[in-house]
Amino acid sequence: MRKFVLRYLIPRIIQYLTLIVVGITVTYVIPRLAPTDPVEAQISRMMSLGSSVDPAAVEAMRTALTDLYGLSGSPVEQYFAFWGRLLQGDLGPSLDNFPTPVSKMIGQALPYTLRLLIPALIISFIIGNFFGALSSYYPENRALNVIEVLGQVVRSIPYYIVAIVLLVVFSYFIPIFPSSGAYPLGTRPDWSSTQFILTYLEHSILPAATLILVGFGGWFVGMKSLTSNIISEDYVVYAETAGLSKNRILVQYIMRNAILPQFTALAMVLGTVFSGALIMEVVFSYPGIGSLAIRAIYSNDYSMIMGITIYSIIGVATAVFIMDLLYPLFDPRVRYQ
Amino acid sequence: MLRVLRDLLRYDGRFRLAVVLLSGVVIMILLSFNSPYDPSKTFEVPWDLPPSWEHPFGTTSRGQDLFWWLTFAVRNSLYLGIVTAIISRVISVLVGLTAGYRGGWIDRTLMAISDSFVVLPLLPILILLSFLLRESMNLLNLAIILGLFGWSFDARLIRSQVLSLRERSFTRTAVYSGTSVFWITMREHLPFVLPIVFATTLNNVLWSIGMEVTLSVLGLSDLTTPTLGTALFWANQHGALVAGVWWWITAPAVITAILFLGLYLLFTSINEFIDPRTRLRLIGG
Amino acid sequence: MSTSPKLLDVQHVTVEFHIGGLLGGALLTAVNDVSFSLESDKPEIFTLAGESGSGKTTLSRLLLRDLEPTRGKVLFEGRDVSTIRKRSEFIEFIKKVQPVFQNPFETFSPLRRVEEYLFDTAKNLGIASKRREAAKVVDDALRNVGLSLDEVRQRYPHELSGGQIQRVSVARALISRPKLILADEPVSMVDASLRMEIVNLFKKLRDEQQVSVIYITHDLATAYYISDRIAIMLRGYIVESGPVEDVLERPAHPYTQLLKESVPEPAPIKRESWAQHIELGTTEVKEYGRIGCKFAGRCPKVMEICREADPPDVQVGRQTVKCYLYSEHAKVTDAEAEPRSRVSQ
Amino acid sequence: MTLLSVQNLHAYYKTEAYGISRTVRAVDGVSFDLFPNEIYGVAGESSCGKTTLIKVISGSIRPPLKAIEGSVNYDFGDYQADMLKISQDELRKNIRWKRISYVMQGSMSVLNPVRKVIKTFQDIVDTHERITDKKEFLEKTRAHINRLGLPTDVLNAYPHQLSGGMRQRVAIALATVFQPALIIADEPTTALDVVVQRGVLHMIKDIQARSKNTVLLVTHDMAVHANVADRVMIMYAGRIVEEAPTENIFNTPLHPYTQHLINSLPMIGEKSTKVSLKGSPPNLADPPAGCRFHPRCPYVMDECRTVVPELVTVKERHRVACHLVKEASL
Repeated sequence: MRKFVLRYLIPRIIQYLTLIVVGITVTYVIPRLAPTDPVEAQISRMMSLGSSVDPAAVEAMRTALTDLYGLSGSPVEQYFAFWGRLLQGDLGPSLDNFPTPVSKMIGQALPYTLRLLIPALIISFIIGNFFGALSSYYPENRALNVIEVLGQVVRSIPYYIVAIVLLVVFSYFIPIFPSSGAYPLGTRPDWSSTQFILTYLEHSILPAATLILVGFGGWFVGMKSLTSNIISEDYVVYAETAGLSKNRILVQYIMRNAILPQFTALAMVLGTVFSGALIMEVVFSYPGIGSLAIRAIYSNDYSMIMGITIYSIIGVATAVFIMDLLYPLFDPRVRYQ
Repeated sequence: MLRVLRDLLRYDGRFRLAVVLLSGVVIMILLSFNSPYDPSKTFEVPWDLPPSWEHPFGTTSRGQDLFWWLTFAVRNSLYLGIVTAIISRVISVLVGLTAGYRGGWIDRTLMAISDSFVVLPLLPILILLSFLLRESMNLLNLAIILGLFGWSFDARLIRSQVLSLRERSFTRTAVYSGTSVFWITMREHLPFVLPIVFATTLNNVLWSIGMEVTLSVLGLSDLTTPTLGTALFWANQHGALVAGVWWWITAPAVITAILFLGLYLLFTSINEFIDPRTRLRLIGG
Repeated sequence: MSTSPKLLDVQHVTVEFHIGGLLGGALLTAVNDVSFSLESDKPEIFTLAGESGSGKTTLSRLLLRDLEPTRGKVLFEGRDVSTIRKRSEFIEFIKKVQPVFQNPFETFSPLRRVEEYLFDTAKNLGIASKRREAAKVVDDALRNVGLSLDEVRQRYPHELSGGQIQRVSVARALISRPKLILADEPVSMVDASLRMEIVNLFKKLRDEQQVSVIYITHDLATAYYISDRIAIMLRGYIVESGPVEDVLERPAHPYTQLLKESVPEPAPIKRESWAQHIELGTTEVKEYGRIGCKFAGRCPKVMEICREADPPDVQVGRQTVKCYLYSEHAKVTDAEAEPRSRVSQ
Repeated sequence: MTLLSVQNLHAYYKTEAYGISRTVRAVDGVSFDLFPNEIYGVAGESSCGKTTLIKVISGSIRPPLKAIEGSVNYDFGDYQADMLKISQDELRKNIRWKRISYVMQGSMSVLNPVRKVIKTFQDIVDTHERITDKKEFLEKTRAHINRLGLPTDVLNAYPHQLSGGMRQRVAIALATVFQPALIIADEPTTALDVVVQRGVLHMIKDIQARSKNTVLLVTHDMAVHANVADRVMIMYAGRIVEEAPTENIFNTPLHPYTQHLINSLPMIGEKSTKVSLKGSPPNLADPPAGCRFHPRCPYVMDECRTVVPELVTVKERHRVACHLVKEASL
């Protein structure tokens, strides 16, 4: 146990903290790279939108912004002040929906994103890996070869294009799915009504399909190349020589070993998958973090964008950390060093 | 070199398809230098015309000929992809080789940073960055930014390859032949690292073009430059689908898909060809 | 008595590896207080023999300055090799000390032609500056091992047999006319029909060109065939050393005895004795951690004292043995333990 | 009774990449018989075709390897099979492991790294004799392991927790769970230290002595054959050059290649000069005509360069393929 803590846990905790420090530092540095005074640029941008804002509110915003950018004091002081506020969970008010705190709005949007992202991730991981292994074990199978080509094509194309294609095909040319939102406009979310949940699911099918499709391609290709190496490993050849059934070999010998690096890969692609989910939400006007982000971009809500960035970093880092901690459950070589 | 091309054409279906797809793309790029229309001008042709002989891809709601406009878009997107790939290749090769060679704390530090870049959700960070730099966000700057963010995974791959090469006997043979570190890298290791650099270049080009599309769609890039991304942005702005101008969305999406697929196939087939294992098989090992 | 410094003088070297993570982990002593030396005026073939995990490969890396000892010194012609820092000093060093590696198919990059390594060596070590001069040097070296430049020109490693590559590898090592060659299992991966030509080559180098060879192997038969002196290693220690005839014909250490018995003879005459049951040791890791003699766990003549402290080096005839059986101390304990040992016999 | 009869077997590797096709004639006209209750040694250098031969006789032919001609017939008493014609299903049901088992080259890595050793036993036993009573299976396996001198706790270990020698012994235990008529052992001790090698070979000998089955022992190490095998076959460049009882092979070798293999081996206590053969083993994609050994043979004659020598029986159970011998006996 002590060995496990020292050799496995501590390096991972260090990596976790590094990740957060690097990410947060990047977000801290970025505004300082802007050639103009970000506060004034921000305010003039908001004014130019033409909304009549009363001077007191502008002043309040200016203070909030200066605070948010952490522009008082020397850079070092600013950096620590920035961290100080972060650790208190204070990301400031939204500029667009002043003064609702950014955290609260993100908190409301996050469940939509997660309810889509997590099942899609799990489903694509399972079927992608399954078919990937299958296709390298049965290289002659026609159907699997067709799936492989599809997987390769989808994998190489950006999320946005895949989403647009699905949208055009399935809600424009063949209108069988709703084209936008998580529920019809004007409905209020009511989680006790079966009716609502059904429409919610209906609205979620296309967005989820996009995520699953792209993810599927990635896992398929990755698994295929992993298994094609494992198939020639001695223990697989041995199991075949020993007459074990193909199914047992495929599951217990090939997949069981190939899946381990895929778990590691899962942690590594979380950030990318999350980014993909944001894009998909934009295409389908799905009310999650992605939609929050695009609204913030259009309305110049800087603090919201900052908040989303920071939350994303911490969220992804934590998810990766948790997956790292779970990894030894699957790999006895790490468990018993 | 010609023989290699001939062999690839003759024996690799993927390569043939890639050549066909990419020829189309190359022709478009060449045509852009001869365009009858200036892509920055609007309302030069009647708007919202469906595809016809005169306007192969139709015209947009902004009165632009979509085909000729897209020739510029493809050129610019590819330019962005290549610049990004070059910048990030330089960083990843430097970081990968250094970390792999020097080992110790340098390796640990570099890898901790690079792992962080691998895992971080890039899109929100890029949104933040583009948001703040929107005024000065031209194509080159975007390429530089993407380059600065796109090196990490490949650095990791290169490092692990160098680590294993360093342990192989022929590296030691070179050391005791008095060969300097520089020449060991160039002569002993580069032939093994090159396929990785090559394969990752593709991924990086595709990734950066995709990122540009994403950022443009969000309205975060220089919207006056024609790219595959800004094509989609303007189409969205004008509600192309709702208005029935479906070709405005379809054409850039299809061209993007062709470009991506073509590059992907090209690189996988060449990559298999330059893989040391294939080379060994060919020289009869 | 020679006044010039010894060619190689290994003084009480110990190499410890830290295995495990940043903070925890264990210390593994791969080489433990090893000393031996080679004279500069008397070329010889000195064998370091041992099984996997005996520390012989670590020791060879140490001698090649590939590793630094945790304690102790390696002196080459009187100079502590760990003080070699500058590149020019390193070049001077490898002009005199050259390695030959185990796996012929790994010695040269599969993607380069083998002759390139020979030309590189000639140029980098300042033997020849122009390509044409170098060609002469390279050809000479290759002829020295029974090949010629024409035979290997434009060849990739896989186009040559293991025996040929291994000879090219020796030729490369000979280009700078070194005084010492370190050959790490040079024939273990070479086919039997080609093995002896390489082994004989080392003999020829010693006899005709005054090159000393440190031959690292697990194969006692070839060791007996070519070497002058041998040191048997077990878990980081040299447990027995001396002239090869003495050590292998009349092994004194129980471990050497077991090793020698276990080597199957290429003749069906000793089938019965070879087939006698033997005790296989516990796992390797356990033997490394053992206090006292590392062989105590499977030694048929083990005594109390063996499990308590490292045995001393004792001179038995012409060989040096690290074993309590031959020490003064043992005679006392032996006397005490006599009844029991008699029973066990 | 003959357990296995191989007649005139040719097995080639055919590969094609980017228009370059190659045929490697790895086994080229091999005939021999295996009998019950013997340890039959196969010796030869790397790429002499011994591994290919094993693949064919164990029924593991898959592209690019192809059996071109010849026959491989088994007679297990209660069951006969032609290895070149048998279906995969039948092979799996009737032959694999129950009648022929295999100790692979590099057996260190034949165990699935993420499964405990007992699970591998379970997989194999369950495949051939459905396990109905888990407890009975466990007891039988423990008894089997103990009979072979292995500690019971290896069953609950993961492969990486065992030493190389222990893994090799586990592989042998796995190969003998069903008392097969034939055990094929391909270089079973190549990567092992001499002391461990000795232990592992003892184990193989013990098993054979107890169950009176046949062991096909393939190794390049002549010293191992001298101490373990009953009969030895020497292969060179895809063909058999000599086959005889171990005593004869070592005491009166007839083929120049065999003579060289034995005489060139150094021994402790004997310091006479040993030499290597000139040249290298031929490339099997383009083997020399006539006797394949002729470019390296010290006694080469004109005939050797053109005529392939036949494998003839010269003494009881002693066969050799050499023009020299044929002439001597005429």
